[in-house]
Amino acid sequence: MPLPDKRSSIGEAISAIGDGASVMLGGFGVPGTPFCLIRELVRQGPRNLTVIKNDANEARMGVDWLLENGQVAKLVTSHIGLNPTAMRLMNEAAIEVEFVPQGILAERIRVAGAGMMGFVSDIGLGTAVEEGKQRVSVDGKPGLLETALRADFALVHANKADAFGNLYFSAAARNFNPLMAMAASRTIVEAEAIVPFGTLAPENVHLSGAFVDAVVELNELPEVYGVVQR
Amino acid sequence: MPLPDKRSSIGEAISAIGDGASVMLGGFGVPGTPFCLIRELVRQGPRNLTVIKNDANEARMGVDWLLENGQVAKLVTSHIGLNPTAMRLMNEAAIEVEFVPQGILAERIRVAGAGMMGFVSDIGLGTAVEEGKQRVSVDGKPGLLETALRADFALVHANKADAFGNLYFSAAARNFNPLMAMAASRTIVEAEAIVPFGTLAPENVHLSGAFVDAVVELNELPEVYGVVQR
Amino acid sequence: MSSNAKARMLKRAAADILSGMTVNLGIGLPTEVLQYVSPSTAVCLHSENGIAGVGQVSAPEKADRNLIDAGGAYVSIIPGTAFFDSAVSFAIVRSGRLDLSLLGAFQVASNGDLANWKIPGKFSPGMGGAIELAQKARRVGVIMMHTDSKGNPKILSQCSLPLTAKGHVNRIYTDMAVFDITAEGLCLREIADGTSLAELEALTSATFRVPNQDLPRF
Amino acid sequence: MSSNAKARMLKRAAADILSGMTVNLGIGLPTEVLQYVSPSTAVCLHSENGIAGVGQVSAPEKADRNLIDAGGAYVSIIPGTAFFDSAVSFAIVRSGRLDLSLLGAFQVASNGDLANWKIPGKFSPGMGGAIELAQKARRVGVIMMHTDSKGNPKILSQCSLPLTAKGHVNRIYTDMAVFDITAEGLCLREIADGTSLAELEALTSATFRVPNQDLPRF
Repeated sequence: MPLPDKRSSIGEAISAIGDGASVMLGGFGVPGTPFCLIRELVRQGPRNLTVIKNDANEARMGVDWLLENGQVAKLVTSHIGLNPTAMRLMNEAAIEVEFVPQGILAERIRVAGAGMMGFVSDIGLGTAVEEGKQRVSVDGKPGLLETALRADFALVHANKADAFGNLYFSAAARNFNPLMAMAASRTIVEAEAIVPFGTLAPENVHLSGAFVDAVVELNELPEVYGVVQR
Repeated sequence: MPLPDKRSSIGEAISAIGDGASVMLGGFGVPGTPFCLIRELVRQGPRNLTVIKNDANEARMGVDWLLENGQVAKLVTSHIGLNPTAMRLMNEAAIEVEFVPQGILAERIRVAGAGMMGFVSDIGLGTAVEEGKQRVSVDGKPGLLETALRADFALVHANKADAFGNLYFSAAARNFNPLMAMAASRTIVEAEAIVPFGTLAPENVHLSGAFVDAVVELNELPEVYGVVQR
Repeated sequence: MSSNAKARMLKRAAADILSGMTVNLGIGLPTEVLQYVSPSTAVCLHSENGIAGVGQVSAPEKADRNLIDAGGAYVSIIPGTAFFDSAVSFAIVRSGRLDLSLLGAFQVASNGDLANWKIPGKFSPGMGGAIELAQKARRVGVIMMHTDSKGNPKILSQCSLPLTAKGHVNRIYTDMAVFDITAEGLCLREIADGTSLAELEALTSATFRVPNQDLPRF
Repeated sequence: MSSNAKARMLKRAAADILSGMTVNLGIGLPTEVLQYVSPSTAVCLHSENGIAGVGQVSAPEKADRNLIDAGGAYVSIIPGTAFFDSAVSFAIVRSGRLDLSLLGAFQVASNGDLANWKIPGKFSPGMGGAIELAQKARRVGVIMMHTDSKGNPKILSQCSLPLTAKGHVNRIYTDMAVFDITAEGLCLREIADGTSLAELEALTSATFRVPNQDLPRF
């Protein structure tokens, strides 16, 4: 019994994303950012997007392309300090920015991917982070309700994938990718290589293809994936 | 800068467990059950234990040794159908048994290991599972508060470990092991082999040694780890 | 139940397992369905203990001591199998990645309620993963003999046993019939060869709608 | 701050990094502490983006495009490095597996409050992982210049900036002194060579206890 084959062209995979969609983007800095999928999203041009990503990349990279192209209505993120465009658009109120502590962002996404409604934590008690959040006590201790963060789409970068969508990530390029792949209604993966079934050892699959909807193979890696020269 | 070395003898590792301790045991059936650590726990004999394990193993195996030796006061589990001793002791009220749906058990443990207080889910709404649980609404939808499940100790079986406690699990022997390793105040690992640093590829470490306190190498695998003949 | 009627029930349930699906098969009859799925059907089999892409049952001499399914059977891998921990395994279930969960049952009610884990005072081994499988798969199918070992109906207007999940069963396969649970209640879809509507009504403790057109036989 | 005073501050902070610890070092001064830790000290360095066992900073020509730390520096692996996702990374932080988190600060108060992520109207790039690092490490150390670039004190009786975490700082290392935050409030522990108690009091906007015995110098 073979596994389902989810290979897709990049154009077809991204064409499902329409105006107003919420889109998770993997990556922490350059590693793991799905630049080719983002570039196709810029080419196809849906607007009014809610983008969920740890950071806003840097000038002329990834999220910055979407911002410069006016496609982003809201950014849910933990840190945008390396992207002057994002800082400027936020300060001009041209985009809405929701800051979430990095580990809470990761966990809100994971909890969505695990089919839960939210979680309770004491992170941020006594700081501005608690504003607007429902208080829930657990065993008499005060906590804050953090709601599950889902999205319509997740765009994910993997080092290797098979046709079913089993994924393998390189080094620190894993970061938010497997979490986001679990938390979206439709998960689109770009892989540096699609390898034959069985090439990935079953123990070394980082994310099961059960969470993946479409797999796009990258023919070459544009320069943006390379080491950043500062 | 080398990583800390956490190798320990089995006797010393288990001697930290005293009367009344809560102890998580990895494994789902035979795969992943830390039989040698459990046998040492029987030998040292602390009593009045709260044991947290997916199942109660079978007759003359693992959890059954602790039950037969009268060391268990309470069992938190999802299914004990294959262990007649556990069923009998439960029916005689000689032990307390708390049944938790399997995925909720896994997630309550994981949430503890992730330093959260609890999570909200709709699993079991409208069934007996909701009895005694705090109701929490999220975005107007009813949910149940599931509290984080911690333990004083986790006993974990790994296929390979390095001296820092980076772990690699075989096939379906992973199951609850990495989750429990994260959720205990002190995590004790038995490994079929302790391999030199760097033998495990950094991408293929299933659980970081940052969660592990002691690593015990098994010199030989007793028969109980083998294929069950039925 | 004749082995012939059982085989036809299993085959009928297998026909609803389609290429592209991720599927969980419960212990017993649900697992037996697998032998009737065409080998060319591209399906991902999920097992609660942390496997996607479960392979065939292993011959005893080829069994891997670390590779069982959730029912304890020694299984094998296929090209593309992946292993993961129990939290990820149930993330697949709860987040709606199971296209189909097939379960056994003690009782099913015409409103979709399922009871399959506890008989108070007689059988209470714990629910295992049944509650999440029954509540969160996109489609929940029950496969069971139409009556219990004493000949009593298992399809009821209301379950008397503790529920596994409330109102989540979509389809019931028995040796006598196939029913859907719809907004209009229990609907007969197909009837087994050699079973009459009168027999079916006599052995079903819930009212059900019968379509106007001819009933397919299986 | 003379480079000499800075080096002594870094060296003093490094002395509190002990064998057996898992440690997270924030961007800037905290990361610079590393060069003063003895190479024989057995320490696991954690980085928020999913690394335990962070190695040395890489020479540009040896940089791996997929291997940065949370500050964006290209780093290397060591024997025993492990990679994991961001949820696991913060599980390490929140569950108390960090023995020490060293952070920079805009302000620290004598009650252990820390402000290091936002200056309303001037600087608000987001908190990144700072809140969890400051709230959940077993020990939280702040390392910073004693005064800001205009010479104003950064140790205050109360923070005026938005807090990163409330009451979690245990120790403060500056170019002038080492303080502990205790149940009795801010306590001076050590004083830098060449710094007088009077100078320190003049440049610290919070009262602090001074031990009776001789103060160690660093």
